Parts: sequence; C-alpha cells; structure tokens
Amino acid sequence: MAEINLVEAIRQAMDEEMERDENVFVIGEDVGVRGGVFRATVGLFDKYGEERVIDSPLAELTIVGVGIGAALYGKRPICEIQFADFIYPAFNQIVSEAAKMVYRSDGAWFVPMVIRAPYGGGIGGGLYHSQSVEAFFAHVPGLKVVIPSNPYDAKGLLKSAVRDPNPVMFFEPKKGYRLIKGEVPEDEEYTIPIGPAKVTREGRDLSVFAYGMMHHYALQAAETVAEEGIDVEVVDLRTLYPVDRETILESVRKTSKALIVHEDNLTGGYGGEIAATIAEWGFMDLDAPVRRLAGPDVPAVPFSHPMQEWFMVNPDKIADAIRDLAAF
Amino acid sequence: MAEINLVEAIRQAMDEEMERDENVFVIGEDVGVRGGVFRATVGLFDKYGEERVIDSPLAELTIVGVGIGAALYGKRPICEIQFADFIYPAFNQIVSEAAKMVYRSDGAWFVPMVIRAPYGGGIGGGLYHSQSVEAFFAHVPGLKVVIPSNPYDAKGLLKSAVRDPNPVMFFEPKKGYRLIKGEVPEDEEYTIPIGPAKVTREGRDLSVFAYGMMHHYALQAAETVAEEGIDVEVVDLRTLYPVDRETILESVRKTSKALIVHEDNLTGGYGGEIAATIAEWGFMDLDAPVRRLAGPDVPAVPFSHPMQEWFMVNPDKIADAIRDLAAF
Amino acid sequence: MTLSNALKKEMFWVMLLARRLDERAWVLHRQGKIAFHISGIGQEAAQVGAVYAIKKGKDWLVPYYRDLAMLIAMGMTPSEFVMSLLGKAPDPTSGARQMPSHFSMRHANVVSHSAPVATQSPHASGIGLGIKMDGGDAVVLTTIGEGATSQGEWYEAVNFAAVHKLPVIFLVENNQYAISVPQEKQMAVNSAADKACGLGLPGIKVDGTRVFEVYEAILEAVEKARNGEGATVIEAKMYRLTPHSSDDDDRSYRTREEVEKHKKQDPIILAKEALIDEGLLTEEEYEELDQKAKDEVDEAVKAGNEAPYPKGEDAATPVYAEEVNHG
Amino acid sequence: MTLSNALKKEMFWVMLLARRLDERAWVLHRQGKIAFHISGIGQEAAQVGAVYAIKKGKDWLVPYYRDLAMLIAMGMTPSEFVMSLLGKAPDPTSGARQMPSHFSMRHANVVSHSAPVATQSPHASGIGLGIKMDGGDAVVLTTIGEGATSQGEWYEAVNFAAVHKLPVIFLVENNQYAISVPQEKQMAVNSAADKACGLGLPGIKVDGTRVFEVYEAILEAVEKARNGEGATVIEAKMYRLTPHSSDDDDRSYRTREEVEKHKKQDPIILAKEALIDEGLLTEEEYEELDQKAKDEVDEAVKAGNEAPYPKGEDAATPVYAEEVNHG
Ligand SMILES: Cc1ncc(C[n+]2csc(CCOP(=O)(O)OP(=O)(O)O)c2C)c(N)n1
Ligand SMILES: Cc1ncc(C[n+]2csc(CCOP(=O)(O)OP(=O)(O)O)c2C)c(N)n1
Ligand SMILES: [Mg+2]
Ligand SMILES: [Mg+2]
Repeated sequence: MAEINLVEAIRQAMDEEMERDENVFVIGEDVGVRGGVFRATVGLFDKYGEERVIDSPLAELTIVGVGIGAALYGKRPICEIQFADFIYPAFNQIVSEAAKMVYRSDGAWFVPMVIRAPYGGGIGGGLYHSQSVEAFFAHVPGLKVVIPSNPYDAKGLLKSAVRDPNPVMFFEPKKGYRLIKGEVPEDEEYTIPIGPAKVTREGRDLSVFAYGMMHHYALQAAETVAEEGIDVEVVDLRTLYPVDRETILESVRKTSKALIVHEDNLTGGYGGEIAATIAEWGFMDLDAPVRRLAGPDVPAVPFSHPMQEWFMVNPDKIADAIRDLAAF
Repeated sequence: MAEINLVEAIRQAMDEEMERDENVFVIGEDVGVRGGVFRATVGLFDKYGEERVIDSPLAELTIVGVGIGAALYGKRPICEIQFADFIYPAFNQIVSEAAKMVYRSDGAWFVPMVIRAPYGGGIGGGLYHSQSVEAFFAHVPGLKVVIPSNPYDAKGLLKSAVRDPNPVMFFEPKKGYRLIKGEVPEDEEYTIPIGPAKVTREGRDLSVFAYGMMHHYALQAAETVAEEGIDVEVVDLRTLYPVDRETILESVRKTSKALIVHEDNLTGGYGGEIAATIAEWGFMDLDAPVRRLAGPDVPAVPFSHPMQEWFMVNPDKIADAIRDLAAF
Repeated sequence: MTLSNALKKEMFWVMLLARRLDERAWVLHRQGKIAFHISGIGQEAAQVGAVYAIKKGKDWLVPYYRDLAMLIAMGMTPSEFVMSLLGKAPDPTSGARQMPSHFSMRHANVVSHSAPVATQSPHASGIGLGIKMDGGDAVVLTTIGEGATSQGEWYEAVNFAAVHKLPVIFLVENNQYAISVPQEKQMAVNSAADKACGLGLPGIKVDGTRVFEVYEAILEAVEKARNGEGATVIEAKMYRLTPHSSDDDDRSYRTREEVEKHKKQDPIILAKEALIDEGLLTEEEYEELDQKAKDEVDEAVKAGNEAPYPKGEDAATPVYAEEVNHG
Repeated sequence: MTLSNALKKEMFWVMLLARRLDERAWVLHRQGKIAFHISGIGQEAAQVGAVYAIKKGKDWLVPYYRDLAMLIAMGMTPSEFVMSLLGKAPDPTSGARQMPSHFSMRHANVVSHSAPVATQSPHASGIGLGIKMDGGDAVVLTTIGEGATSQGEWYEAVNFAAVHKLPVIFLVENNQYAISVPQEKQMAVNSAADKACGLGLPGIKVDGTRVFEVYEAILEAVEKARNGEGATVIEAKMYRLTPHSSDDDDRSYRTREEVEKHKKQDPIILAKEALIDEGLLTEEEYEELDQKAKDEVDEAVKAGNEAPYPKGEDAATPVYAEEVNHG
C-alpha cells in the first residue's frame, strides 16, 4: 500500500482505465500538455497522445455534447469540467440528452460516460470557483452521482464510473485534492461499486450523513466529540444518486438521531432528500428532529477570508451540531 | 368578477403591466404575431408593437441573457420559455448571472425580470413537453420561484413578479391553462405578494402541501375524502422559493400529519425540502411519517396514454395517499 | 457518381411513400385518432436526396423531427411510424415513450432524437470524433431546421467538427419558418450556409425542392468527409407546406397566397416531372406507385390499430442501461 | 476624430499606471500577501485604446477579468483594485465577495462581471436592446478572450445584436491562449474577427499592441453603432505576457523563447516609443511618470493594508434587491 492524495488517486484511475480500454479517452479544457489545472491528467497526454487526451475548445457544452456522441458511437469519454461552477453550459446536454437516452430509446442507446468536476469551497475561490452542484443532478433519473471522500474510494469509484454503461457525474472535493491522503493498493487492481453508502465509523448515539470534504470533516468532528463521550456513527454517502436508502435507514434504526451535513446551500440542497427519506421511512425510529447542517442560503462562497469562513461548514461547526443533537 | 381561465389571467397580467410601465416588454419564441404557442401573449403584439413583443431567435440562452442585459439597463423583461423542458440552455444565465447579480455586486446591480414557462404533464406531451423543473431553481439563492394554481393568484402573482426587483421564475401548470377557471376582479387592480403560502382549505386531520396543478387536484381529493370523514387541510405553497416555512409549520402544528404532493420526480424533488423542514422544525408536532406523493423516478412523463396515466399524480392517487396517512 | 435510373425511381418512390404516410397522419389527426403530428411535407426532396448520398449500415444519421422521408429511406416502415403516432407498444423508436417523429433506429445507425432543438448537433460531432479516432471512413449526416441554428449548441458542434476536421455533414433544412418566426428574425445572413465562413469550413447552398440536386451536393460533401477533408455545412432551402405541427395554426402568421405559391414547388411534383422528362416514369406508372403507397399506408394504419398499447407500468424501466432487457 | 496630444499622453499614463499596478499584484502574490491575481499585462493597448473611443458616463462597458487597464481608464482607482486583491471590505466591486478582477462600477455604467466566460456577451446585447428601445444613442463595448468565443453564448449574443442591429462593439482580446490552449484548438478560422462573416456583421482586425490603432478601429465601430448602423466584431491581437493567472505555470505549454519574443512587442514600450517619436514624451518625462505610477501604487497598497476585512456575517446579505441598503 502507498499513501497518495486524492488527485493522484483520480489520476491513477484514469491512467489505468485508459490502459485497460483503448476506447477510454479524456476531453476537457487544459487537460493536455497542461495536465489539467488541478493536475489530474498529468502525464496522460505524453502517454496516450493528443487523440486520447483532447484539449477541447473553451466550451462545456461541446465537451459534454461531443462526449455523448462519442459514447453513442462506442467510446468511453471522461469529460473534465474545469470547475463544477462551469458545468451549467452543459446542463441541457446532461439533463436532456445523457440522462434520458436509455429511457427514451427504450434501451436501444446507452451513454457510457463520466463527467468529472472539482467542486466545493474553502480554497479562496469566491463565488464561481467554490460551488457545490450535486443537488441539481441528484434529481435526474438516468444519471448517477458519485462523490468520493478519500483516495481509496476515489480511485475505485472512478474506475467503476468509467466502466459503467450510464452517464456518471463524478464530483471531486477540490479542497481535498492534496489535503486528503490515504492508502491505496499499489499492485492490486480494485473497483468500488457505485451505489452503496458506507458506514465509516460505527457509533450508537447519533448518525452523521455526509460526503466529500464534509465527510472528511465529519470524521474529525466525531473524534472530537468522542472525547466528550458522544459516540457518533458516520456514514459516507459516496453515491448520492440513486440513493442508498437502506444503509441510511439502518443507521437511523440504530442511533435514532440523524444529522445531515453538506457544504452546499441548505434550502433545496441534497440534505433535504436524506431528511425526507428518514422522515418518511425511518420516522418510527427517530428520537429527535432530523437536523441539517449546510451552507447558508446565499449564492455561493464569498472570496474574502472571514466571509468564506462564515460560509463554510467545518469540523467545529459539525461538532457543535452533533453536541446539540446529542443533547436533545 | 368574471370567470376566466388560467392562461387568460396570465395574459391580462402582462397586458396590464405593459400598460402600466413602458419598460415592461415580452421576449420569447413565437410570442409576436403568433401570440405564443399557448396563446398567452395574444393581442399584445398588435397593442404594443414588435419593439415590446419580441420574437426572439430560437435560443433560450439568448432570451434570458438578453433579458438580463435589458434588466441591467433598466428595462423589465418578461421572458417566455416555450416549454419548461427547454429552459436548460438558459440555465447558466439564470443560475450564474441573474441569481447572483445582487450578491456579487454587493447590491449595486439588480436584475428585475420574470421568466415564464409552462410546465407539467398530463397533456400528451411526452418526455420533452411535460417536465417539472421547479426543483432545479428552488435551490438557487437570488431567485424567486412562483407557481400559481388558479387564475386569481396567477394574475396577482404575475403582476407582483413583474414589479419585483429580482429575477422571478414563474412556472405555469400548462394542463390547467384552459382547465382551471376562476373568478378574477374585472375593474379592480390587485396584486398578490410573492412569499406567503396560503391555506386554501382548513382541516384538522392532516395537511396536504401542493402547488400548481397538484394543488388543484389536492382540493378535489380533499372533497372526496371529506365524504368519508377525513378533514384535510390544503396548503397552496404558491411561492416555492424562498419557502414560507411558517405557514407550513403552523399547519402541521394543527394537524400533526403532512402529505406533500408534486408531479415532478420524487427523489431530489421539491418535496424533500418541505419534508425536511417539517422533520426538523415541526418534529415535535408530528404524529406520523411525513409522506410524499410524487412522480416516479423515471426521466419524464411518457407519451403513450397508459404510461402517462401511470406516471401522473391525479386526484385518485392523492385521495389514496390521504386515506393511508389518515389511517396511520 | 451518377444515379442509376433504378435508384432515381427508388428515391421517388420513397418520397411518395413518405408523403402519403405523412398526409395520412394529418387525416388521422383530423379524425381525432392521434394526438399529434409534425410533418415533413415539402422537405422530402432534401431528405431523400441526402440519405441516398450516404451508405446505409455504414454511415451515421443524426436526424431531427421532420425527417420522416429520411427515415423511410433508411428502412423505417410505415407501420413502425404509425405505431409511434398511435403510441402503441411496438413503436421501435421509444416503446411509445416519446412523441411521434422522435426517431431512432439503432440497427441502422440512426441516433435517438429528442425534442430540444439542436441538441443532436454535438452528438454528430462526437460520432465523427469516434470515427476519426478509429481511423474509419464512415461519415455522419445530421440535420436541423434553420431556426435551430440560432442555438449556441449548433455553433459549438460545427466549430468542433471544423477544428478537428471531422467527417460530418451539417444539413440545414431551411423551410423558412421556425413555427411562426421567419428566417430574418433568426439570422442576419442570407442563408445558414453563410454561417460556415465564420467557422472555417465550406458552406454550400442547394435547392431543397430538387431531390437529385440535393443528392449531388451532399454526395460531394460526403466524399470529402470520407477522404479526411472534414466537415461541410449545407443548406437545402425549401418551404414548410403545412402548419408547424398539428397544434399550430399558420394562418396567424402567413398568408394563404404565400403557401399556395410554394405549393407549385412541391418536391414530389418536381421529382415526378423530372422523371417523366427523363423518360423514367409515365403518368400510369405514377398512378400505380401512388396506389401502392396508399395501400402500404392503409396496411400500416391497420397494423397500428390492431397493435396493443403498452402497459402503464412498462414505463418504470429502463432508466439505466443495466435494466435493459431485450431478451 | 484625431486624438489631442493631451489625450494621447493621458492614455499612455493610464497604460503605465495599470501596468505598474498589475506588476505590483504579482509581487504581492510572490510575497504571499494575496491569494490570486489574473493579469492584463500585454493587453493594455487594446484596453485603453478601446475605452477612449467610448463616452464615459454615457456609454456602457461590459468587461472581462483581464481589463484592469480598461477599468483604470474608466476611473477605478488603484486602491480600489488593491482592496479587491486583498479581499478588504471597501472593495467597491463586490464588497470582497468576488475574486479580484471581477469588475463592476455601476456609477460609470460598468457592468458586474462573473467568472464563467462569455456570460457577459448576451448582457451587452440586452443593454444594446434597451438603448435601441429608448431611441438612445449610447453604445455598448464588451470584451472577451478569444478562447471564450468558442462558447455558444458569444455566438448567440452576437447573432442577436446582428439581427437587431444593436449598438454593440464585441471586442475580442486575442492573446493567443486560453490558459494553455492555443487559438488553433479553439477555432478553424484565422481570427475571431472572421467569425463575423457568418453572423452578418462587420469583423475587423487590429493590432492589439498599438494603442492608437486600436483607438481608431474602435472609434469607427462606435460611430457606426451610434448612427444606428449596428454592431461590429473587432479582434485586437496581442500576446499574454504573463502566465494565465497566479495559479498557472505557463512553462508547461509554451517556451521561454516564445514569450521573450513577444516581449519586444510590449504595448507599453510601443506606446512610449510612439510618443517619443512624435515628440510628445521624453525619457525624463517618462521616468517621472513611471515614478508617479509607482508612488500611486504604493499609496494604494498602503491604503489596502490599512483597510479592514469585512465581517464574516456581512456575507449574509444582500441576496435579494430588497435587502440592499446603501444608506
Ligand atoms: C430548445 C427548444 N426550444 C423550443 C422548442 C419548441 N420548438 C419546436 S420546433 C420549433 C421551431 C423549429 O424551427 P426550425 O429549427 O426552423 O425547424 P422546423 O420546425 O422549421 O423544421 C420550436 C420553437 C424546442 N423544441 N426546443
Ligand atoms: C465557462 C468557463 N469555463 C472555464 C473557465 C476557466 N477559465 C478561466 S479563464 C479560461 C481561459 C480563457 O481564455 P480566453 O477566453 O482566451 O481569455 P484569456 O484568459 O486568454 O484572456 C478558462 C478556461 C471559466 N472561467 N468559465
Ligand atoms: Mg424552419
Ligand atoms: Mg486568450
């Protein structure tokens, strides 16, 4: 096992999949000689050439729309959107086309593709380099939405995403690209199935549901409050869509209290779906209100440091929310 | 008072606002000589001329992007998107630009505009003329999202939307355009504030939260079950974003049971936010799980009649869900 | 390559069959038997001329909703079309999920079409990219209305194909209206072909009412594409002889005189005349063909009427590829 | 209209001030005092030339993130820019909500800019529409990078302005790269100005390193627009002399030789030489101006350092117009 960071895990996954299947290719802005602005595609251009590592025009609709066409033809595109904030020009292609292709053709056509995008705040990126966009897509039948929280999962899930016959939205917590490190098997190939959430910390007192960077923070907060005697179960949702309702409800059955954490705006955010799931099918297990801790309802993370701090959910805020709910 | 239908109420609102304020103008596909494919702008072209009733190129990004520019300049555009299903090309302009303008300029710039779009199924429109899109927008700080359920509200709310200094998404239940009729004052001018939900039927046993066509059906279902002795309170949400949490929680305080109804897909739909609101701040009032009745998680309403019926929520399905919850 | 006489007659037959089928759809709508029809009447020459210039089974077609004649030329049967008109279970394009005319024929490389205009154009470029990656010599033909070329989606698709010299033919069927909106409110150039100069690829104009002229123009572009010389934009100009769809009333935005004038350029009449002039067709043979077309359409409607509706719950799947079961 | 000598010197002064300010931002970044800078170095001639061709206070500017010199020309002070660099509360563009260089100056008709490229272009057309509706004779100048013209958004914006003959100048600042991607991967035409022919409006090329040439070219387009003759696309070609931003490392995609070569065409040097040639400037005067610029930048940095950060909770508003309180 070697310890690598999140972005390296992602790079390795792409590299291995490109090596395994010559239909896999990468398309995006600056993914070629530059190796991606976050360096996720470093080395791929040299290894696979400009035909399989394509510097697209500066147009996200092109990246995704052309990717869909290539997928219909039989290729396996990995589309990189430079920042999740810039995915909206491709929204129509993703929602109207990629997501609905299987259904509308009664299964005749597939769109096996991955759309990768770094998301999330806390990196001084201001309103347009910090957004969380998962809620827009975790509502669209036909898509799968995956958010890894650590290198091991990132690599295994991305490899599964590339092999998946459906369009997979793969959102990467960019703040964790270099910050989050973890062990990844060196010689042994592995994948992680898209779908199941994972209990990453067992506990009795309450359940925290999170993903991406917030899952990383949730584990930290859980350690903090453990010293105070609060025994937290942490669930890494990993696949946001389709939702793994069973794992969520099972955890609530055990702890009777639920806190959902995300950095996206509270209202209309993904947490609503988890809360609703619990309020509907886990109601009889509940001992307390279902709590959500999320970004405030302002457009996005502001640039100036104090404002960014005000916006961002962090381990302290999570620990506070845990204490609050535990005390209920 | 005169009885008019929903689309006529909308037409009247635009006509009156254009008469009141010469900065108000309409832009969209076929809104001119054709009077709109649903006839919502009939007569406006003759009355106000082609400068104020603009047949745009076939491009929704243009409609909204140009509308934003005109609003920045000081105009009051009403942008018509022919079907809500076709709003996605404009997603970037709405979410990145219109919604964030006030915040990002610290209040220097406003975007007073209305984006109107017919939404919803049950009209034989198939996958791309039936969609509900409110969940995408009722998550975006800076936008307001309004869905009227009857002519009186439609007229009053649309007039408020035109006068609102913010971008307002105004989604109209197209199935109700001619089907839903109601009294509207003839000579007396009125507006309805954007924001408050409305209790449209008082009841003790449980609360149904709905909007648009589903609110119309919820009232019908409430009458049906009333004969069986179930006393339903119906709340028309009307403004989906920002959410009127107070009215929702007040109703739950009274009835202790909540059913949320929408025609959009269940998972990740707007109902999740309402359920989460109740599960968090109304938890102590609840006597039963928070229920959602919504469209199934398939891409959109299929064309063929039996499949459309299978997809659509209707008064019978609502009545069944009410009976179920009442019996809990 | 000049067309054989047999092929010319075949092309005429396809146009005629598509026309009779299309007319029948209007009748079915007037009879209240179908909910919706969107028509290709007036555009058959462009559609059939174009499809005969590509190689069926090898090349790709990414069509739009007016391309009924194109699909007939590609092998879709009238009864398959009627299934979709009626929303019957055997509809092979979508299992009756989509509205009629949202074509798809995977076995013939005809990609599934949706309703939001211009979304198909980037797909064509992506298919072209795939072909180029594999070093293949197939080409992609994609169609669109002139109104829809106002979408950034079309611009981006053509731009990508131009930058990468992809084997794609972007055929614009300019029928002069986008529902009620005339061309001059869509663009400040005279022709969608003129847009090509701003994108760095050839732009060709052709009379879209004349099937053999269209064939020649497309063939040239196809051969270029096949030889690695890249993409072409072609505008075929014609006139939409019917209302936009069965939901439309075109009297609100154009005069009857205008429509009548263009009926003189009906591509079926022009093709018929051309064949008669060339001695390839007689009035009698035409009447026979016409009767045969009507008979086939009758058969198709009969088959459609007899076919079952899908069950409501069939609509639950397939949302994801793994739910697909064609067993 | 020929430029007065005073105006020429003023333009040079603005370029120089912008340059020194921009350079200081790089220094602040190297010192770890700011988190981010995106530079206009190499583009000052185009920016200042363009702005002097419009009427401040009357005309509109819809800029993009590289337009520091343009903003200085419009009246933004160096200290205002430094506030945004440092994320300090007095930042007048966004109250420190946005990253630096996301300009806005409402009192000067400079529209707020965001980061997603090309979103500003349709706004320019919309403002042009408003002006036309009111029968005004103001014009709109909007800028964009050559890479961003690949977005459908730009195409749609120009198309609308062309169809409606709106008073908009679409200035493309072609600095030859979009981060690492060279022009030939963006477009198959030689110049963004060549895109105009496909949209039915004039497309003009100008040397973007020569401030007075840019001025002349823009002025002509502005006068046309003011006279109701519609929109123009203008490409000013220059070279991005710095990395894309402080996050970029341009050595991965271009050689040092290439960069050095273009430094010989530095617009500041060219403008200085032109003024000296015309006898409007001496080396001594230049040194004085330069010192003055550096002093002003020093002052600005000092003011920036002394200014307070916003409070975290200031970020809670204004989300909606009714929360705006400039009292
Ligand atoms: C994105 C989008 N916006 C609006 C529509 C509604 N609509 C369907 S066809 C049409 C006009 C299309 O005109 P054109 O592209 O010229 O093709 P034609 O129908 O004339 O063949 C419109 C506005 C749509 N289908 N998609
Ligand atoms: C929609 C969108 N996609 C990607 C980016 C990231 N990005 C910022 S600047 C840039 C390159 C812009 O190139 P160009 O338009 O030529 O302008 P330049 O920076 O060279 O002045 C990219 C890809 C963005 N800001 N917006
Ligand atoms: Mg047309
Ligand atoms: Mg550039």
